[in-house]
Amino acid sequence: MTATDSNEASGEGQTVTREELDSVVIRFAGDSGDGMQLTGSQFGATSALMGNDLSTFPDYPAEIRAPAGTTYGVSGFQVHFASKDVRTPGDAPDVLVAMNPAALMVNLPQLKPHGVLVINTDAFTKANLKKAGYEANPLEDHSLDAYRLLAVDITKRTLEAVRPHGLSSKNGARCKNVWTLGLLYWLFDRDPAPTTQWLETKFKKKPDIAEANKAALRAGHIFAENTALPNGIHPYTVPKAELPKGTYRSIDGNTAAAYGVVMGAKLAGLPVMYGSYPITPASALLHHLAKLKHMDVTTFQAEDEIAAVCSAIGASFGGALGVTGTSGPGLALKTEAVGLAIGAELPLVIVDVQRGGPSTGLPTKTEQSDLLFAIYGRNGDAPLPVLAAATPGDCFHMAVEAVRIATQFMTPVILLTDGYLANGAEPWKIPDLDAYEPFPVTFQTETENFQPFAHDPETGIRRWVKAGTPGLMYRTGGLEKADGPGNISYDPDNHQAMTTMRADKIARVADSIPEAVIEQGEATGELVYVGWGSTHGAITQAVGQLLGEGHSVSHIHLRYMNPLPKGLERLLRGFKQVVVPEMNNGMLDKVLRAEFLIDAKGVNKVKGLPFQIHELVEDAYQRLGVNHEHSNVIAMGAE
Amino acid sequence: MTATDSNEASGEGQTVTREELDSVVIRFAGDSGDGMQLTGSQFGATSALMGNDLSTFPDYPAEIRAPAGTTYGVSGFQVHFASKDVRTPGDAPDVLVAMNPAALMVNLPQLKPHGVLVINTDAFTKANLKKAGYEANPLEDHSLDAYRLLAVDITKRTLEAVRPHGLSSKNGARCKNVWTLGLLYWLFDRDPAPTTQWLETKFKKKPDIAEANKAALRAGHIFAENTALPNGIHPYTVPKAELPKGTYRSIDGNTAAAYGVVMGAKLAGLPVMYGSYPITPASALLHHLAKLKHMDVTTFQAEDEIAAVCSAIGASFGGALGVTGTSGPGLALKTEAVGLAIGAELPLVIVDVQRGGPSTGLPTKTEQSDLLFAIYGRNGDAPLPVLAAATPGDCFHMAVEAVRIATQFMTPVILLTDGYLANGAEPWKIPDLDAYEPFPVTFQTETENFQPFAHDPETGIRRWVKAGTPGLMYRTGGLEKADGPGNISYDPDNHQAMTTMRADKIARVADSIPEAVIEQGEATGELVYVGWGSTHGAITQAVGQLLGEGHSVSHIHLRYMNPLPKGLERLLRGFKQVVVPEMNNGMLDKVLRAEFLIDAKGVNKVKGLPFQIHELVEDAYQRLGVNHEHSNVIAMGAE
Amino acid sequence: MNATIPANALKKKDFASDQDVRWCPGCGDYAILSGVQKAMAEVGAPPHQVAIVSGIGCSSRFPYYMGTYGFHSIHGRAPAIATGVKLANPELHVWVITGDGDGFSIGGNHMLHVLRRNVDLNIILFNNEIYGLTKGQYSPTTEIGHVTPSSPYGSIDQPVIPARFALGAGAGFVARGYDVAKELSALFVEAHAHQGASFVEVLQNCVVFNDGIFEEVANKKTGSDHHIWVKNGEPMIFGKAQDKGIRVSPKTGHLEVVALGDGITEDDLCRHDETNVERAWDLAHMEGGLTAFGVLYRVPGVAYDAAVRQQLADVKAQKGNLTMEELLRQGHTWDV
Amino acid sequence: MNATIPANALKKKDFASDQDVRWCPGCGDYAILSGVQKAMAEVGAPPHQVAIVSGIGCSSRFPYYMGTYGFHSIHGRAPAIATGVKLANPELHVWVITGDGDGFSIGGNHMLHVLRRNVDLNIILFNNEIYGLTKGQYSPTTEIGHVTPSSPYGSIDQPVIPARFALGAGAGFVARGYDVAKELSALFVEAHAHQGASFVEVLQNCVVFNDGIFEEVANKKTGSDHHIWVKNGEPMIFGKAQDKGIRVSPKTGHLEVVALGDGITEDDLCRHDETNVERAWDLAHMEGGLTAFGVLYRVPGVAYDAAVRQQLADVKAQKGNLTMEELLRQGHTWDV
Ligand SMILES: Cc1ncc(C[n+]2csc(CCOP(=O)(O)OP(=O)(O)O)c2C)c(N)n1
Ligand SMILES: Cc1ncc(C[n+]2csc(CCOP(=O)(O)OP(=O)(O)O)c2C)c(N)n1
Ligand code: SF4
Ligand code: SF4
Ligand SMILES: [Mg+2]
Ligand SMILES: [Mg+2]
Repeated sequence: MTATDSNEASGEGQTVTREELDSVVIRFAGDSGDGMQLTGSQFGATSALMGNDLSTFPDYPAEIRAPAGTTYGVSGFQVHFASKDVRTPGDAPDVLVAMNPAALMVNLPQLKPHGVLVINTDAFTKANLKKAGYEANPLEDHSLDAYRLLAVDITKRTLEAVRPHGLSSKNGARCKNVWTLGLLYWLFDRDPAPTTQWLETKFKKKPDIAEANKAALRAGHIFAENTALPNGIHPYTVPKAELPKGTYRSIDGNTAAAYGVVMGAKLAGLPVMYGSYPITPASALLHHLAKLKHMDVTTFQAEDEIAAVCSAIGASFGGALGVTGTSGPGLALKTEAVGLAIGAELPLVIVDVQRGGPSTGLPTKTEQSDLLFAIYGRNGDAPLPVLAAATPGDCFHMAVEAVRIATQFMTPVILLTDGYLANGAEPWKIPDLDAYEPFPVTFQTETENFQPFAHDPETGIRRWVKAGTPGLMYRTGGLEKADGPGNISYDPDNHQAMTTMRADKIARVADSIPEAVIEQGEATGELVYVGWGSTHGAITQAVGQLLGEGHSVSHIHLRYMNPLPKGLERLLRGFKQVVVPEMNNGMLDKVLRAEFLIDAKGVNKVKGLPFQIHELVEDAYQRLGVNHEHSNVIAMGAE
Repeated sequence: MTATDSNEASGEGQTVTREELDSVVIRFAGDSGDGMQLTGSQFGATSALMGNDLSTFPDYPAEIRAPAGTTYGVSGFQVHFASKDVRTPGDAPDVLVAMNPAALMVNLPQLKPHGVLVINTDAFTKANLKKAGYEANPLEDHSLDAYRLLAVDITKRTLEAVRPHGLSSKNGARCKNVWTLGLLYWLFDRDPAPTTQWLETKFKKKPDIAEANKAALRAGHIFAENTALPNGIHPYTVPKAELPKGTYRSIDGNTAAAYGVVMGAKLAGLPVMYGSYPITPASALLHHLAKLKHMDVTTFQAEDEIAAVCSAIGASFGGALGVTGTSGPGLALKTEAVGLAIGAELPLVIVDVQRGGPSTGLPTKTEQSDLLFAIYGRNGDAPLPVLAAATPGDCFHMAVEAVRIATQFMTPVILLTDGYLANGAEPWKIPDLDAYEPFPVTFQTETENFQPFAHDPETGIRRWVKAGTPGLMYRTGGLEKADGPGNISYDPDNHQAMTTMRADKIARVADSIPEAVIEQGEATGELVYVGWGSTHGAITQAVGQLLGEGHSVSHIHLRYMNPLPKGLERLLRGFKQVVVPEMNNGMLDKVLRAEFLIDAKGVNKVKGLPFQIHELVEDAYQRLGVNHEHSNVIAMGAE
Repeated sequence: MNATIPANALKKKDFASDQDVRWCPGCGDYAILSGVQKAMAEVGAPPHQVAIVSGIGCSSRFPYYMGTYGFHSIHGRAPAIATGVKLANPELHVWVITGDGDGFSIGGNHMLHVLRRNVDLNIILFNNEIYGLTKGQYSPTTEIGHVTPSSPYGSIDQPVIPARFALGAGAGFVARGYDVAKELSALFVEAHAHQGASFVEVLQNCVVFNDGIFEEVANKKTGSDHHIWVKNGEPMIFGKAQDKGIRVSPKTGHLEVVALGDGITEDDLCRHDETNVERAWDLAHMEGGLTAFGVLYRVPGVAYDAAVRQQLADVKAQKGNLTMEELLRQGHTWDV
Repeated sequence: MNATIPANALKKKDFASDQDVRWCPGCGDYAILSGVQKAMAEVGAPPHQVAIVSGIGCSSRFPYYMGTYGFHSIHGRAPAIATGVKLANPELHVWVITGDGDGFSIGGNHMLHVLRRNVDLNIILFNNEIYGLTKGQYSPTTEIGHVTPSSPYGSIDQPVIPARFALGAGAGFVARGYDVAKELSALFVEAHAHQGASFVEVLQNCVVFNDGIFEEVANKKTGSDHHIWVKNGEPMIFGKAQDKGIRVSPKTGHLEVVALGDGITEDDLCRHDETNVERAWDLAHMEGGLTAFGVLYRVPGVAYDAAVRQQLADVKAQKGNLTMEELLRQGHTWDV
């Protein structure tokens, strides 16, 4: 948290002096059953409503509810809120809320020096300490002395607060996350009203639970207000950020991608048929779309990913927009069918929400390791466009783009997002929808001289025929087709021509996408970071910092991975060093090297976690030969 | 056919003057039902027995028996036999046997100028001519005048010959391919005895058919002997080739790969469990292995490719050598499970017999378009070794290598072959099996301090544990595993370490394979062709010719595609131009460019057909700036 | 929806494409093709309202020969693709053509799921008990002991019985015919009429790789003694001389073949009840070399696609249309 | 092969691994785990001769908790992997653990094929009628109308009935139990004893996403009125007061629930015959809220893996061993 100024703020009826901070990172951590995801997202939503810029990062185990008290069962949620531009959930938390010893064990190493530590003492039992791997109770052995400790028996306080509402003590204790939220709301000057409302809606059918939670929220708030805070902890406030004018909402990547698909379909004038099979972290795409039956969206929960993609291909054959979404292992199963869509020249949108691999890997962790698979992962010469969203909100726009390219170029398109984008939320300025140029699909209806696989000589694109159209009955499939009539053809020259046509068509997508640009920094210089996907935030903040320090660093961010945008080579050649930060073991660097024969290097992090800003800053220091000790301005003082 | 000398040869009792040729290319072409595959392979087998070097190329439609008389139903088989080194089935045939108008229509364009044309006149009916797309009968309109035509009513002659054996005229007419074979045997001085024997074995249970065929063979032979041959056609002979001493057999790539797997398993001391699902052109791997139940080979015809690869993985878990074979669409289905084998660090051999793509593509045609899919085609960072066989016989050796690497490095390995290698046959010197160094697997049995995922600190390889071993019970799977104990681990640093370990392990395979070498030409120079897989023959012959003409051209052939062999970069840097001929739209060139930042260029042919020698020679002329007209020595004179 | 046009306006040939049929001469597929074309002409669905989806196999080349919409897709996936076609365009009559390999080997899962979901598809399984297109390996319906290139010492896999599988999967319409049966096109007409998934197994002769395996059952001379065509409500009589029948065994409660006469009369025979799933189970696999043809099982039900459309309509009716603007502004928003 | 070691030498805890069990507190999976461990101790298979293969799902985490060999593989593919394990190492007792999603959604095809081939695997389907691990979407066994994240307006897919599917697939052993049943481990012992594929469906409570759906059937108080445990050869009586039973309806020939008394005695009831597939069909899905537990169906048969081994032995016996050298020199060779 970065202190700026002190000001006066008024708590409930009482005047409080609040220290003004321009940025705070809080991590909520507890058992899977402790409701940390809810707590964190409520804190985020409230902060967004209060005008902060923010970024959030949920980090939870693959088990639904791992056994209580274990380190692998710890569920975390980090919120970074600020009065300035925020692009990442923050490197190290300023505040750690640890609901039990395991949460402390796992998360303390990341807490900033002298950071604020909120602890539920009730959970620090012998058994829990042992489960977490503590030999001694850290609350007693002074090992936490370096932090600003706020140790409260949260369970007890919560039970006191909810007692009037007649909950069992088991149910009552469940409200302790909300009590804690109340405490932090007071501490950081958040308005509890939106959460109160949210509780009322959520527990509409269980009014006693709603009331108990509301009481807990109030009680936590009041507790903070009335308690002498330990040394070094003051009430804080984080003023509004200066954001572009507009109406905002909070959005995560899966919601944005789902809505983007619907938006794209509207622009194309098509109904959506979304065929999918649940898989973490992509399932929410299905959940969101399943709710939109009144928006010409049909969802089909298929028996597996193969059936999912096949149903989408069938839908495209039938004249709807076929869409499917999945994550790595599911993409693996779809590869054969994607080849069919390429051969049949049918539109298809595939959203791949990447997660840690190989194989089942780290299902709930983020990674960018499907890039080469997306580009090259099909038998035969089977090119297709690959796009990548950079931020949660960008998923909306890139999904629209995926629909545009799929329908305009009669091709499957893979849109890459990842677990971090999918689950991370940010305040999102609702875009001006009228600014989107429609790209209506005009189906073939002309029966005269009809040839289902006649290709526009300029573009190599065939016209879409909706099965069911009178007079245009045609047959298609996965065998090579005669250019024009589309009948099966084993003719050698035809196969060569069709292969070239398919490759050229995808290459020409580059004509319809924005040229490459420098997002930050000068057009030429010492070092350029070329990012793609969710590394956007970390690179932006790191390059921002480096530029502020006067270094020659620039930032290019790719949203179109295949074909690459025009002008990229020229831009890259403007720099002595081309460096590609990726959450994989080196992929985009390979593509750039092969394409441009430029000695692109990778900065690779394969930990299931997004880059931290300091990691990139330090990488840059090293590449720029900057003395590290000297320049280390990144550890933002807590006081 | 290249004439060398004339000599005297004795036909049945009669002395014939035969022109000596050092190389002849014959293409047999007819309806799918005309038995052209049998005819061609008999001709090849006989020539091999007679000491020629040879190469064959079957080319048939995907339909089992396409309607008679259609051009798309034409089945072809090309034999190239010679008294010198032969590496390809030959560019243009010297002799075309056309059993019907469709066969003529499809194949005539490839026949050499002034080539020999053997035609079955009986099939040149109005209906057949029309089906083939002829407006006039080419036998009558002088359009064949440029060729040396031998037009015979083969059907009639055959029926006469088989009449004594009481076959229906339908069955009798079926012998016309064998009659034709007899004719060609006389013409090219082949010994009919091996075919006679073969007929006897094949039709052991139908002696009347055997006798009829033998009669037809004899009749064709006698006909040729006794007929005044048309102008320009003489009896020929092709002397023995000078081949290295040894025992030879004919082998195609699928047989060689199947036997290589068994050989590898013997060297490893393991039983084979081959799980597969039939797919063209890989099915014969299953057929061959299914016959070897007395060689510790279990075959499992699975319900699909997913079950096939999974059964092989299960077998490896159980301590057998799990092997699976398939072609492109099947490889697509296996990708998810291959990732599992990588994560579980289990040996697995995957043979991919490539065919024309994308999707179902051209199932019976050859292509090399799965290379990038093999290297990159899995979700997550999932590296594995990829090998490629260069010739049919080489499939044996490379399959042994695949087994060696899989078992020694505890990894899945993909061995790439293709339809051309799989079906093409060549005389093969049976290797000295004792020269193969055994690489026996030693399973883990030590229970003390047992850690199933303990990795050798030097090599990063874990020990193979055979499920069923007392005291070593362990659990594995697709989730990320803790380095050492192998329990599920979501730890960020562990994931990074394991990802790096997996990548390094595969990179280290390069230490155990031969260094890159120049196969032909100087170590430095103007132009190097870098080939892989079945382009070996065409590149070898083309470079041989170019070297003969004094050009600065060399040839490197890769059998290890990932990791690349050591020393390759140094070799490549010795040439001004690095050119990669591939039967795909450009793949290995991408790999070389990314790896070495060398401006490798592609010569790409995507026609479902192997390269012809002259195509590469002409490519070289262009790149070398040689005057094309002047140097065109490739059209081998028919006379 | 069954958009039809006046009877007799459409002829069989209106359902033929301009492509040469590329099956082996004598292949049973020709007769099935003819049966489907005849049935389509009879039900009067205009060709542009028909879509035929197939997988891979000899049988799966079928769509090329139909003058309708056709999708020759990938191996085993036709039911899934067909589901998408039907969901996108409910006006279409969607047929699935598949083989014993395509539909029951690689495609078994999709078969299970379209049947249990009851998607309104007409599914024809060409059962030749062999993989034709890949040249004769045994299939999941091949009898034990069969020698093929992949089972040189005889296959040891117990075959699946397609009609029983379909019943186990919860199918609402299960029928069986054979390639050259004159009754075949009538069976397709019934399949077409059924709302929901209709499963029709057709025994089909592969002249090249499995010639004659159904000879006894399908042969003009001997067939009638080895098969029975069941008709709803009618007694189960068969035999060239109509001298045999099927009754419920008083001992076991199951169907058994009996000879008429000797005290057993038509009244003792079982009357076919299409809605009786246990009888269908018995009929699906009779002992003693008898094969039952006809509609073995049929119960009405709600087609999946109809339920999908209903739900779309209900939500729309209940909530009205939602615009994109409204969607994005749902929930908490705030102005800056 | 059933290598056993002296009874009682092995204890339940010998089959536990050192890993913490990571299911939600109260999950039915705990009871099933305990049942399997108990059964294994009872049959006395040493832990190193047991391999447990699973797919993906909450249920599929099972192998981690067993002190045996374990393979937590990929979604839906456990039967195929298990087939390979068994073929490679026939000494192993191979168990397949799967869920209603893993085994019947994505994995339905492999399930079909191991059942029809009759591979000697013991398959336990954890049926909680939901996708647990992915947080509560409806599964192929979920009842129509269920509201889940992926069916916010109620699911419209007709569910599959696992036991009927298994029968349709040709399974030779079909049983059913529920998570907290005391009889459960005995059922696993039976499954273990059966040669060939044994299919055991276990109704399992998911406390988080589908709590209480089997409450009526599995509850200690009410259960006995809503379920029946069938035993071979014994009359089908049930009810807390043993006052209800199942008989063959004289009208329809099918099983029906009747109250004892009022002229109906035990003698009128159906005696369970494990080998009667039609009865098993009826029992698999009884009308009127009754659920049948126990071994519904069991017939002896040749296990696929046994047949494979037999064929390997036969060919070896007949042809002798073939060396590599001999193999390469088979057929035409010539010397240069
Ligand atoms: C993914 C994939 N695997 C395998 C094949 C090869 N293949 C094509 S058709 C076929 C079996 C066909 O059998 P069936 O469905 O019975 O059709 P039939 O030819 O007998 O009519 C197989 C294995 C393929 N095309 N794609
Ligand atoms: C290829 C693939 N697709 C999807 C998933 C996501 N996934 C994991 S478990 C599961 C369903 C589990 O349901 P079930 O088998 O019933 O197990 P339960 O959790 O209910 O025990 C799904 C869809 C995956 N891991 N892999
Ligand atoms: S191989 Fe058999 S099934 Fe295929 S077309 Fe020929 S006869 Fe018909
Ligand atoms: S989510 Fe359900 S099935 Fe999964 S562990 Fe929890 S209670 Fe069990
Ligand atoms: Mg078949
Ligand atoms: Mg479940």
